[in-house]
Amino acid sequence: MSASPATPTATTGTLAGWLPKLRTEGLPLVPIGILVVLAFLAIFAELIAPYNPEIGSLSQRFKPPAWVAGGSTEYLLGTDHIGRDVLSRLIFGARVSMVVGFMAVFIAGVVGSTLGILSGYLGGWVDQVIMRVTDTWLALPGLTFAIFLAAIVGPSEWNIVIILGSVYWTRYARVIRGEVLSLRERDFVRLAIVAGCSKWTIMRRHLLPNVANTAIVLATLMLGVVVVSEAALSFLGVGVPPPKPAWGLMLADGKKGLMAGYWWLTVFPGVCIVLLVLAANLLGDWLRVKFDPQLRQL
Amino acid sequence: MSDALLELDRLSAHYVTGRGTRVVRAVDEVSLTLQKGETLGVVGESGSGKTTLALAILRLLPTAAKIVSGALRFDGEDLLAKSPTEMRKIRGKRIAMILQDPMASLNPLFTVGDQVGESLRVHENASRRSARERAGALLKSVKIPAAVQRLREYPHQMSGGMRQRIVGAIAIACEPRLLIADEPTTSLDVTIQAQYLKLLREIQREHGLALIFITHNLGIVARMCDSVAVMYAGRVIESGPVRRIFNAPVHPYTRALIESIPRLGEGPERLTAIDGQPPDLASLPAGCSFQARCPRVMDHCREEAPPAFDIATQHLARCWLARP
Amino acid sequence: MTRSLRSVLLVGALLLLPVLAARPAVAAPEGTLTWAVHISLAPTFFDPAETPGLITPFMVLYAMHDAVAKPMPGQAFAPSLAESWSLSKDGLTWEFVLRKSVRFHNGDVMTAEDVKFSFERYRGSGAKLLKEKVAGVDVVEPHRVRFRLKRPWPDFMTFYATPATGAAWVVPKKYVEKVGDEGFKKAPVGAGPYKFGAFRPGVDLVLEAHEGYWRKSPNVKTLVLKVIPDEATRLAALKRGEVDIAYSITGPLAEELKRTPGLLLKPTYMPFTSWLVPVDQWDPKSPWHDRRVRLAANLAVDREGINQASYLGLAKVASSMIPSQMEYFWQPPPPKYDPAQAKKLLTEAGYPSGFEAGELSGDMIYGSAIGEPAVNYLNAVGIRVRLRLMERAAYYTEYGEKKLRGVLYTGSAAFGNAATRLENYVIGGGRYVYGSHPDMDGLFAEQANETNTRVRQQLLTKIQQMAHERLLFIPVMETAFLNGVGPRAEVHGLNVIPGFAYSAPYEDLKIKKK
Amino acid sequence: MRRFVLRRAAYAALSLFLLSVTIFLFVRVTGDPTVLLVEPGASKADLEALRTDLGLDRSLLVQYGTFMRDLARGDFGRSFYYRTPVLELYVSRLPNSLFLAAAAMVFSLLIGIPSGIMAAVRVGGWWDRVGKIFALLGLSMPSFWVGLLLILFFSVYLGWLPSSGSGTVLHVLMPAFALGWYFAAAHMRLARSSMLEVLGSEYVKLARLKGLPEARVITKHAFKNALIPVLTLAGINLVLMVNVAFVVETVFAWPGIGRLLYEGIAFRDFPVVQATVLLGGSMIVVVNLVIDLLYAVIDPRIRYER
Repeated sequence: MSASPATPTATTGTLAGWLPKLRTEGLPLVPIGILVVLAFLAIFAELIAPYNPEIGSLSQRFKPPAWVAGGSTEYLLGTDHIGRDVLSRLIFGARVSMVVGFMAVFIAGVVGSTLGILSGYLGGWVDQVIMRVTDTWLALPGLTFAIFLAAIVGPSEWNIVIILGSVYWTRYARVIRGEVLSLRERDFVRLAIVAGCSKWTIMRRHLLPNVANTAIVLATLMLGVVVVSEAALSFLGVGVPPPKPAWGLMLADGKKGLMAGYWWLTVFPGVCIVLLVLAANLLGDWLRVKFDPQLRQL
Repeated sequence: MSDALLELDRLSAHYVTGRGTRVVRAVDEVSLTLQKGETLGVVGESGSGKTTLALAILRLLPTAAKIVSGALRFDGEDLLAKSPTEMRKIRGKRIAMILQDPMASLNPLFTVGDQVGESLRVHENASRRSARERAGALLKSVKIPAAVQRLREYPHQMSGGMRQRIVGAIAIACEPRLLIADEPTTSLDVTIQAQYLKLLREIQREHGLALIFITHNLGIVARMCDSVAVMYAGRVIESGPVRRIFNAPVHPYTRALIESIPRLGEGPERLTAIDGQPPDLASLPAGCSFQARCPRVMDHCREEAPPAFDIATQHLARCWLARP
Repeated sequence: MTRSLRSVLLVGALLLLPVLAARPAVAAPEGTLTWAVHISLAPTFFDPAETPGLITPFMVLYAMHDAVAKPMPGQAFAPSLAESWSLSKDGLTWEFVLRKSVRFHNGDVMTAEDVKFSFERYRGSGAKLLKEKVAGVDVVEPHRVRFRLKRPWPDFMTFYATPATGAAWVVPKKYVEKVGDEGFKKAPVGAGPYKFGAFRPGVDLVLEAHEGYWRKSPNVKTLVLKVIPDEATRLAALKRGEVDIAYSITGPLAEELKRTPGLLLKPTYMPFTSWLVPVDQWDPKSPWHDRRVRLAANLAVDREGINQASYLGLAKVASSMIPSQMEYFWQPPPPKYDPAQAKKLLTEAGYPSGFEAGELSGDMIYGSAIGEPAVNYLNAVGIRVRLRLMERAAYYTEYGEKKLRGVLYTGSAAFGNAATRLENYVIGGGRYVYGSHPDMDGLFAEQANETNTRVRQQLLTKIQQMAHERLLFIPVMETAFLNGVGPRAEVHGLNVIPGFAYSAPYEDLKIKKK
Repeated sequence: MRRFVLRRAAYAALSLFLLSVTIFLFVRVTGDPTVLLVEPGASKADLEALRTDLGLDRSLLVQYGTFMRDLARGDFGRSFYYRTPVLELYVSRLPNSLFLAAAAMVFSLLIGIPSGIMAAVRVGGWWDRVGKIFALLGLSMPSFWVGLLLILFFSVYLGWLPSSGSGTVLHVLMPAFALGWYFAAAHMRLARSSMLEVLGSEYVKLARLKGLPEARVITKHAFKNALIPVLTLAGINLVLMVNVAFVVETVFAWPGIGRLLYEGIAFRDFPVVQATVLLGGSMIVVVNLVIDLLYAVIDPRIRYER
């Protein structure tokens, strides 16, 4: 089996190693397409959205989508409980949800990876302190923690980012630490030590690029978890504060309408969340197989 | 050569990945012949296509790989024309193989008796009981003490040497005509290695089976084999009777290999006596694939790949130096 | 009717009882009614002594227990365990004549001792106040009890015999002393129309008819109060017929309920008002300091629109932050919706293009029903506020600590009267008071010591008028509590007792015959 | 080995101690329970009486001391809302939670294992895609939404299943599915990768070399081995399910630990929150400890699996 391409070679572990590969090996076009479209909506929301997403008129409430009896082309996807245009809210919601999702994952990733590298490489008391804190954090149910944080910092879009980021960094810390523990024993790290590189240089120049793959794959998977958690926080009433349009909030707000036949209030944001999470996960699975088919920590 | 047990005629097996953008020529135009009861050694560096060749013979290539051209005949039958079911009936029954890592070849969750008797049950419809009895006999034949009691044990309860013998027992269970052993001794220490090789030879003699011995250790080839094929970058670059190849190698690569065989008391054996790396099988250079490392490279080598030249009876070499 | 004659009749009735019971009982309770309840039932609800000043425990108390006097259909203080009562001329002694032959579920006869014991044992909301005012409780006769006040207190019955406290609800002294407080909560015994059946915390409470209830034997044999926290699920359970009455169904779900054939949408009304309070009005630099701005905000909110959208028009537009059913309530002129005038006022105040008004904070539970549309309306006239819904506990804690700025959205269903509301929200030193007007504080102090009800009414009216004129609040809604009733419940008991949110009296409930 | 076990146990105890401090402080800095146990607008006197009654008028240090002292005696205190011992509440809810989690795990594995195995056997094929997307859908849809859709379809529209509550097997189906589906993707992934790993293993190769029919290779030799890591993860997730089910529990009115905790948080019922978090945390810490130990036994390099 020595000629099998599945065998990881020395180069697959580095950033430089996979970049050209991404081009050559068949890209998952559908997930990338979805992400690009959503990003486009998020960036150009002002230009695309037909209405102000935060202001509606009570007289126009619960209008169904255009193709349903009673709907009009004025509101393509209908209106919500205070008469706001669902389409406009979805478009702006792409911005809020993606910003919340990506930023939370970014924060979790930066904090978790940093701690994971420090913990795994330095070992000793640093490892002890970081791992004990991580254990404690893990033992605290994530959403419980989120509710308390929400109560402390108060609700706002950015606070949700901070909350979700600080709930989910532990996943990174543990996985990255595990990765570093095995990297530490590899030749190139040993060589770097022998060559007299400082600890910081080794962590920055040798370990960081090598855990980047794992961190990126983890990020795509975490994005889904974070976006769904954002919705759960809204369900519990401590999510992105209304009237901001966030998909999770729309879903939680619209859940009452579901039983009342106003299906468009939850189906559209629900579909958006599903698309985003699915796309991120499919991309993540693809990347995971690309980087390391045997990677099992995720 | 009607007596030939196995014939490969310009057999090529390629890995196609990345939706057809990458073609790895793992086995390229390999021609070999193996007579009944004969032992053939296949040598080469890691990645030279030895294992792929073995799997191609069994038609057990990974899904990404395919036999793209050539002919493959076993006992006069065209293996490439066989249906998957027919092929399955050949595997284990008429052609058996011992894998690179016999230690990991046993399923940890089933008893030894179960695993040894399994081929018998599948290929010969043996009853549970007779499979068990015959498995006991097989273990005895590979010199496992207290064989009958061992049948009930799990692989993890046995020593490494014992596990290897069991893998051997599985291979010969249905009395195959051909046994392919893919570096079966790589993971063993030297004494056990010798014992195991001895056992293999005994098995071969007793059952009169042909053996393909895949290794990177020319020393073993010298001891075990009747003929040898040297592979480099997916091709057989030189093949012939062992004695001839060792005494008069033609290809510079073969020569280097032979020179690197450690003589007594000359330190550890290595097979990296030649500087440089083998080429990327997905983007082979024009001309000879060994050109970059060849000490006797010529201009012509960079232009055209050498065909197989007949040097003597059964001695072939793919090298412009051998051009008559 | 003389006493002796009555006892003869009673004995006769007792003798007849087995005979009556032996006949195919016409009125024997049968069937089961099931509720979908929106909050978790706690064992504290089984013990009137623990009544915490929320209306919810009364959902259970009305079934399991009975009070000396309690609100009943058409009567604010209906004689219940007491047949009658009187106040002495000096206004210092209330004497209650108790109903005889009332038995607790365990067979003990209810006596004056039990009433005294229950009062003294009471430790729920308002306990401190009651005990400050009441000098002592005397058992005059087995069925006659006297409450002696330290000073005349016209509000005595308001606190004693309404859901403001649970002090009038009577528990069996002997039994409680025997089993202790803990034992009582596990196996409560009362004098109400229903006996404790089974309780699974977080799941349900089962109550069985107490046929010997003094007022009448209940019609329905078993009551089941099921806890279903999510309102969409409550509606689903009602639609499927798993429950007969579902509490608290709001917004679009209420619309769906109204549309569903066979289901009835039934509002109830508690003393629950909601209002906006621009707490920045006390900051001279804030635009809210200007009365015209507050007036503009008051004109900007279309309360009727909110009512239609969130309460299907079943709530009442509030003109004051004090509920209209409360004692000493003064009715201000009804609020108007006039966005044009609001914009004009803003221009006059120097904000022709509106202003940044900061945050409008609210409790997330009520926030989306009223807060969200309110923010929508304020923004429409140029008062640019951002909604900030907070988790309930955090919100009230920060509100109490006066950490919140901008505009607050709040509401209260606390029992009491106009004075108690003003004390908490208007008068200096109140829990939720950011600033106050000394003249109003003065009037309030005056009324607190006033025994003459009329004078007190005048003083409190004055304070309410001043609050209205100075626009301390932007009252929004006297909220309705919307509930669903399924086809099996013929008599559902909703909105029968004024100001009570739940089904009651339970003994009157009836299942529809097929 | 013994020293290793002791050391890990000491770490676990340290984690729990940190957790107790964290949760103790968290509940206290984020809200005052007394404002929730009475109507907003209740009188000051009542609020103060309540504070005294609940012991909240004492200093934090004293409160913590009492908490730890009681804890040492196995007393988790009394719920502010229910006024009954928290441990009693917890124990009465635990069977429900375990039942829900077990049922959810059955669903999760029923979805995750076949789709993962099929995905591994037919990489890139139709089954791979459909199975993967079905499992991922569970991860992509917030469970409250899934729950409501289920109620709408199976209870209101079809009328087959009770909308909420507990008691019968019928009651558990929908919440278990909603909860289990969310975890299915994780099990699918692990089943897929572990099956792929097993399929690439020498013993599966040997099984093929023996000429066994492919079906036998997969069902006998690969499946069982691939299952081991999946079941390990399932064990861990079972504990997680007990502790994260509260959204599903709320939607389906399922009387489990999750709802107890959530209502505890909403009411700032300090003893309830402290007890549920600490007991749940202990479960997680113990599971992590067991995993660490298992890994130390299996793999001397000690790698981490979730």
